[in-house]
Amino acid sequence: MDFTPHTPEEVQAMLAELGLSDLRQLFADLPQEILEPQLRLPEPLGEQEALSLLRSLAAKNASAEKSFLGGAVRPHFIPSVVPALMSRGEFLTAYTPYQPEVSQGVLQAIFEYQTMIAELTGLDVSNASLYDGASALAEGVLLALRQTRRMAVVVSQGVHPEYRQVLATYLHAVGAELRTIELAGGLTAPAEFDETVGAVVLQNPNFLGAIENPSSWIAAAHASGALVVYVTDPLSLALLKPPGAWGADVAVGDGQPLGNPMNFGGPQFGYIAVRDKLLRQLPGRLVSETRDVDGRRGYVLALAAREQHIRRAKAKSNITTNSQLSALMAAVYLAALGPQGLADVAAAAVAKAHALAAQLASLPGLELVTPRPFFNEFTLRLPAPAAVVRAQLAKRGLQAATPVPEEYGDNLALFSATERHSDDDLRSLLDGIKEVLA
Amino acid sequence: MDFTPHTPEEVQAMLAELGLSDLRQLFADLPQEILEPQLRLPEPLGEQEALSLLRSLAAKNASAEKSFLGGAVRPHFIPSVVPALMSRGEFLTAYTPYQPEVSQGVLQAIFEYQTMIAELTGLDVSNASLYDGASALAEGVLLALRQTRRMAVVVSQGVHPEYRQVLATYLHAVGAELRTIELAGGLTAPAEFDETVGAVVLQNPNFLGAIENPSSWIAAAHASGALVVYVTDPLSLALLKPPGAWGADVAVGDGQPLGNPMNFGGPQFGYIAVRDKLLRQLPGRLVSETRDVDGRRGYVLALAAREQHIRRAKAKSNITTNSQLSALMAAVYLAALGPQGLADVAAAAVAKAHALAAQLASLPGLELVTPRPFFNEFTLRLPAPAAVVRAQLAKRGLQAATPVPEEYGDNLALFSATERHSDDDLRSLLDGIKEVLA
Amino acid sequence: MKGDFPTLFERSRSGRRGTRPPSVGDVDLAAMLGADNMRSEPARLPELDELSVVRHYTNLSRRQVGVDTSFYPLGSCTMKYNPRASEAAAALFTELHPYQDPESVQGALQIIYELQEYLAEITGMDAVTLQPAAGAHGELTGMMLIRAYHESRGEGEQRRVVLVPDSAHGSNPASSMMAGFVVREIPSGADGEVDLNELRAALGPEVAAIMLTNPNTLGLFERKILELIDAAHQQGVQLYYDGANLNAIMGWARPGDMGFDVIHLNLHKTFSTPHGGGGPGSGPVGAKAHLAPFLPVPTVKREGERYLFDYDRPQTIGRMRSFYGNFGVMVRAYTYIRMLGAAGLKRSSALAVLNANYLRKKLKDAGYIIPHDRLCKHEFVAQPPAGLHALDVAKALLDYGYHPPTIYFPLIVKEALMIEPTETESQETLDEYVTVMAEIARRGQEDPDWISHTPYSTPVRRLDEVSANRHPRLRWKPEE
Amino acid sequence: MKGDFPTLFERSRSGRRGTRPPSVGDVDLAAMLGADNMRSEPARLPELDELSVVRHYTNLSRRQVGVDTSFYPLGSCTMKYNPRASEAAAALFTELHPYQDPESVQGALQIIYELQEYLAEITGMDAVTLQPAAGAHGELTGMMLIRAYHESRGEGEQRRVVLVPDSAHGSNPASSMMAGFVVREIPSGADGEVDLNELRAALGPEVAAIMLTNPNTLGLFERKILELIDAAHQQGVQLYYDGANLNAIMGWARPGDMGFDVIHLNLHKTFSTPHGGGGPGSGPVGAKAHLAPFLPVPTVKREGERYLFDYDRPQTIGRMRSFYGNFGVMVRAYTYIRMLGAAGLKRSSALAVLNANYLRKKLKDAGYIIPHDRLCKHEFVAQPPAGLHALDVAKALLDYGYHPPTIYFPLIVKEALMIEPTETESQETLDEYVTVMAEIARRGQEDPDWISHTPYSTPVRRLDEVSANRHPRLRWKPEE
Ligand SMILES: Cc1ncc(COP(=O)(O)O)c(C=O)c1O
Ligand SMILES: Cc1ncc(COP(=O)(O)O)c(C=O)c1O
Repeated sequence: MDFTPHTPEEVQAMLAELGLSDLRQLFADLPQEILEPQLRLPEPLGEQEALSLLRSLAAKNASAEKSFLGGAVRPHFIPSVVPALMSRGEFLTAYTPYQPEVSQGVLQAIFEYQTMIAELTGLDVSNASLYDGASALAEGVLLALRQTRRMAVVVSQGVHPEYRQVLATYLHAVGAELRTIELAGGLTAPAEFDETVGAVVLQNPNFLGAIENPSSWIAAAHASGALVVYVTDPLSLALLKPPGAWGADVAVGDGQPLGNPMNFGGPQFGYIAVRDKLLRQLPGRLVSETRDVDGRRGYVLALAAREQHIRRAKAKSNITTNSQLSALMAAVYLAALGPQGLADVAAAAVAKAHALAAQLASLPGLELVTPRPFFNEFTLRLPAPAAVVRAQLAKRGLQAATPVPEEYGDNLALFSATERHSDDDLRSLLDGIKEVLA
Repeated sequence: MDFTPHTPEEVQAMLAELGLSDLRQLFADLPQEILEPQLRLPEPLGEQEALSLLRSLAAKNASAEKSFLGGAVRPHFIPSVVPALMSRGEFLTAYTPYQPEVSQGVLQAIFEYQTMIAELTGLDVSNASLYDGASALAEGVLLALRQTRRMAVVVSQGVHPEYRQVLATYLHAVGAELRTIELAGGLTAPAEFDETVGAVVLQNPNFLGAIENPSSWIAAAHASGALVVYVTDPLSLALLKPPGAWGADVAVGDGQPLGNPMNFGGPQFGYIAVRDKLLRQLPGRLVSETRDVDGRRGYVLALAAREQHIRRAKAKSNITTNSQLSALMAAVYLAALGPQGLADVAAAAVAKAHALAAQLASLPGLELVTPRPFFNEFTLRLPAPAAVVRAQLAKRGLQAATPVPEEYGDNLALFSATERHSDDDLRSLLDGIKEVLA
Repeated sequence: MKGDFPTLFERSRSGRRGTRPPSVGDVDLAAMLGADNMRSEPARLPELDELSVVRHYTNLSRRQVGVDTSFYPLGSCTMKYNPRASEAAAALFTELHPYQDPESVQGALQIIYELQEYLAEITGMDAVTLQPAAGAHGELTGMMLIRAYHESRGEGEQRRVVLVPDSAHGSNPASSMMAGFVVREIPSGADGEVDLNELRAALGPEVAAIMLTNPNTLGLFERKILELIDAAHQQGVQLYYDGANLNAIMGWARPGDMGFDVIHLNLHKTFSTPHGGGGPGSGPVGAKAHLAPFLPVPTVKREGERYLFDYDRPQTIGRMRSFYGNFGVMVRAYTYIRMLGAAGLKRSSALAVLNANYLRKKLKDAGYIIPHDRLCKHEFVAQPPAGLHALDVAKALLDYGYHPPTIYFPLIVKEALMIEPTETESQETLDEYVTVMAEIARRGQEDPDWISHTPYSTPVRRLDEVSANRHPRLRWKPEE
Repeated sequence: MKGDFPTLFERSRSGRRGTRPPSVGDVDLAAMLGADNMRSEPARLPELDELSVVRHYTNLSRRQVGVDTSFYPLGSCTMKYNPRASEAAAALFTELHPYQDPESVQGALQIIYELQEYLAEITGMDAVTLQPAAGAHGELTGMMLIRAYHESRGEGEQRRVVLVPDSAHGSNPASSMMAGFVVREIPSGADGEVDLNELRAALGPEVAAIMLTNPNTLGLFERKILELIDAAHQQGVQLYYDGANLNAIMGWARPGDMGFDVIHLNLHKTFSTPHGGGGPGSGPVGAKAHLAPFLPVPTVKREGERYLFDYDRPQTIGRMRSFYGNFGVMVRAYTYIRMLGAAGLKRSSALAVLNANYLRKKLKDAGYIIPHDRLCKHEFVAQPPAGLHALDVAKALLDYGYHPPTIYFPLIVKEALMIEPTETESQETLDEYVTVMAEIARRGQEDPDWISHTPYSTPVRRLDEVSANRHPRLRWKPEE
């Protein structure tokens, strides 16, 4: 099946209007030697058959809704209002709001999102979203390099390894240098920065879960004229001191924990917020409040001169399509919870994670590697490779023990808990791990 | 939790406006002896806990999405557009469209629904919906009695037994007499009607699945001055001659097969359609096209003088709330499929049911009781009580073999198939039954 | 630039297809179904592509308001917020067939069983059926219970009269009639409550029942309710409670404790399931022990860990509906009750009453007339200031983005505006509404022409209902 | 009666609560987190009840149009119908964690694997990565592949220039820049196609790649494409295909067969996943075998019955995104491809092209100028009749309920109206649109004042973009 409305008669009538008689004639200007390849694709399916196929594929996956996996994506509870509102066709099927008069819905929602991200991060301005946390980090660093006109970057090993990989890819392309500072005892080691360094990057809580004290890094970075790019889980900002308050210049991270499903890692969205002085360097879309000719308040895309469609090869980024709907889901989520609700979610996650850590670390052969204090994730050393343990747990219907790359040590695994876990869930994991390690 | 917005301060301020200081004072005019009972209900749950509870209850049910059960409810495939559109808050959370200027959405959708039901049944007018097929039958019969001013009803045993039970309950209340004519060889036996009979009721295809030839009944009914109430599955009308064409006066039935989930038997909706001359007797809501003061087309509730809120004890029915959203789901379903799509669904159901009947009837000990031709349901005699077979099949994850009441014979079971069944599904049932009967 | 909004039929094009069911290949339908039984021409359903269907209904919905779009203080209808959590819950139970083996639907039966119990507890009744599909259906069921009860005592022929206050909802007399009774109206007193003397005078051996709602449709609690019920019971008269107004008193008082013998509830009002543009709802009926034998079958009972259908009620009135009622609506109400618990229900009623009284006070200050100006419950009736009509006030409200109150009901108050704000509306919503009501009153009095032509900004303006009733066009037909 | 629409922050009331997470009881957060690490005051998020949230976003959506509400012929964006079936499919895969044991996500990996294969087949490429999150991200990835390829041949330092036609989308030069290249623009010829002589002249050992889209942004198929690519390849130059316009040629021609070395696709355009108000999308990249070693890791491979992540690509450019890309978007595109099959894709492109040519012809008849009036593909560029501005035509269309075309792009046509009707629009929609365009042209020429003040009927009218750029207000702040 396809979704075209045309009846055979209509096709003929429309062709006739063009003086044609056959759809093939519409492709007469294509080189004949490459025309009409036979595509080898499976036979078409009606909706019913397609959805049964997809259901059978879905049945080949185990749900991770109770997973203890972590690393920038986690199974938080999503209030029912979030998908109900975001599935409205007007939000789902609109394009980028280039025509503001008929796009106030999306525009105002972005404006409100920008405000919430600024509030959470304690910084001045947020854009409308980026792809994910990793590409947001890369954009944040490029921004800092543009601003400082320097070409070296220092990153703490505490930053998510996949984020650092993405950063390395982006930096290699523009010929910038990336230096990594290893963790010491699970925390970012003190460092000094020379005047080639334009951006200094740390993550807090770091990849192993530990809460860092970023003051000295930030002071050192600023002393050398570098800007600080601060990677953080936005949910942690319900309780923890925000990047702006620590003195960071740029905050980035992945928004999944805010009302977005895990989606096997995508879509989700990257957020970025900066101090006012960096506004003109900020990549991506921005919405500003303004007035219409009748004096009514309204919203428009603003400062487009930074963007690719105006500035082309001199744009601040190539980003066009971003992750708008995912970001709006976060806005609805934040609106539904409010500050107290968000703090409650974070507190529940912290409490469950701490309870889980205490229980797991008490098992023989397991060692808590993350120094305290930690937030809602922590790292354990296992008596066996984490991937093996994870696979064994998965056979028991338990999704846990994210393998931590070897650069951090042997047999390390990341665990996390959220407000979605009951005490029974924690117990099941404990029993499962005992069994697997027995 | 509850869904009230009031902060404690607001409650106090609002009370103060009334000269009060405590919510209890709002109930000062209630008899003190019954005030503030302690309700023993489970502790309140947040949304997350409530939904996990409901999920755990849902897990205690087996899905019937591939069921072969029948009897006015069946697992048809519902195109994704139907729930997507019907879940829009404006449709979901509106009341009866008493204010037409802001209710054109629901009003026009009803007008279109009325038109589609009239088309399907081959009759002149449909109302906006009734509760279900059974109560629609009762209303249809009461209508016929009002019109004919007679007090006896003849019903074929081919009418769904639960429908006949509901009819009996309604008729008992108004003191009308109900006579039942037994099936002969699975078909409605010929009958003559005396002049006390105001309504004659048959179902086609009948409860055992057989397609009846209603001509002689209808002729006999009309000869005696009775009106014919014709019960039918609306999906069958995609292929079969409609009640209007056979000469029936009133058509009723359950709309579930048209785009409504099975919902464990409710909600669904009852439809009713009549000839023009019966319009003023028709129960329930009606929408008419009209014009606004600027000459624009619009829709309003019409002929409300038949209804309870105007006519009170002389109303044509007490119905107030009906099954509007379920009826609109049917309208969206019909719009999404169109006449050809609907005919394809019906043809697929027929073909699958006939294939299934052939396969099952070939098993030793199973006998096809429904005479041919039949539509998408048929009745088999089993070598054991149907409830036992059904339970045994259910243990194997197969939902089939609806027990047919003893009045129709011993060990009878109703089977049905729909376009949703694959050949594999049919095979599983065949294997399951073989096992169970072995 | 508003024009006529095309119907599906006008959007139809011959041969156009939407979603396609699985093809069945070559089947000889005439052979399977009998050629004479077949339809001679297809039903003239609209022929549309999928995008047209989506656009049609999306845009229709944009010509519609609901609780989700606006304040909707429609008296007697309890238009409160319908939680999306309840929708999510209901979606978990759609694929169940009513004739499944009961062992395969234990979760569903548990919900039915527990909801029966919760509703009995909330209302103070002994037994509950969830079978009725809506409030009026519940009324009919309840009145049949009373009928069966009197019949069982040999008084069936004698007790044919039902007393109904003149303030009652139309479905009350209509249901009584359908249950085979004769209706007699009882006038309300000057205080808006049932006149106890009139009622006493009307009681007698021919009276089967009294139907009441309490608080009544004026939003007033019938203060003499205990006395009234006592007087009726002494005469062998049964008391029916119309639960449409239960949102006023959950956790504060129970109809059962007042002495009512049978009640219905509207799950789509009090228990916050959505109204869906007019349905489906659910109208459970609760009965005291002496009426329980007559309840429709089946109900659900519990034996140990298992839940079973209970058909064992030899005196049953029979069946009121196929299967077990509107199960999907029950799931929503069940979810709602589990979320709120006793405390949440009680608080909801208190705040519904607070909102109504606050609005009553503020509207009075704004110049509206409150014919019964005392403590109300979840709703109250107001009248527009001198010279204005309820209809015009209602239409003017549309231009300000509000759904109007119920108008011209109850019938005993002229120009009635029946206002039920519900507990899910905030103080500032009420304040803004009062500001608009005040402006409408002022402007309407200054400029009668303006108000009599409102609304101006809606998708259509005032519609010709007279011609719709004289020459109804109840289905689309192609232009001749 | 339109007023300002309040923000969430203005609707907020201190202490108001919406949905409540499970309570954790007494926990000493300061002890667990370190008092110095804690936030000193809560983030000033709005405090709202749930109904207010629902109403806010419901009403915001009613101030928004989309494909679901109206014809949306936005050139270069392929605003076709987004099937609801694909949404239903995606909802089946939301609860998967990217770090799950691969054995527990075999269904998801199968989808990734098969989608890689389908896209390779549709485009004629050898290997596909689904990692990029959008078209521009795909461009960056693709250009990095080219960079890595030249580096691997020791030409990395030398080949720094990318040639981009002046009609190209802005993301093309921007992506080249981010991939470390220098961009040189190639002028289009009078016929709207790349000027082959200019291009030949621009080729040389410093040129790394040419980025093209074909059909180009004028909707014209580059007829000399084989010659052009041949010339470039002879100079060691790589050819990049911007797949934003693939909806024109699915099943009719493959970029791989034309000779392109690397391409990106926009699943949210060609494969009909919704745009979501600006994203998320998905921008898979396909490469010929010589570029495959450089693709980002991981991709998914198949071994017997099992699907595995493939990290074995030692020359990889690295990672472009965390995890595996926008999987939810992939599921939608996969569902779409499975529903349409080869025949459906081919028919869709043919009808997209038919619709565009029909509209081109009709708009010309209606007085619009078609600067390149020949057979177009899925879109074309028009200009308003003399004296009218593209912007004014766009704004006037809003009053008639249409979303305007893309305007002022491509930059090489003055007053460009770039119109892409897509295949899911019907003949009568196109006819009605032409009628309106004709009326706008006539009325606009007669009454310049009218058109320059359009729109009149939208929730807000023309907005002050100048002040928004001079004094941007990018977040809500309480009134001082
Ligand atoms: C007071 C009263 N009683 C009974 C009913 C009937 O309930 P339902 O609409 O659910 O049939 C209503 C609702 O309209 C009502 O307001
Ligand atoms: C021609 C062209 N190329 C590239 C892009 C960029 O794609 P995306 O928006 O998915 O990043 C677009 C879309 O805006 C486009 O139209």
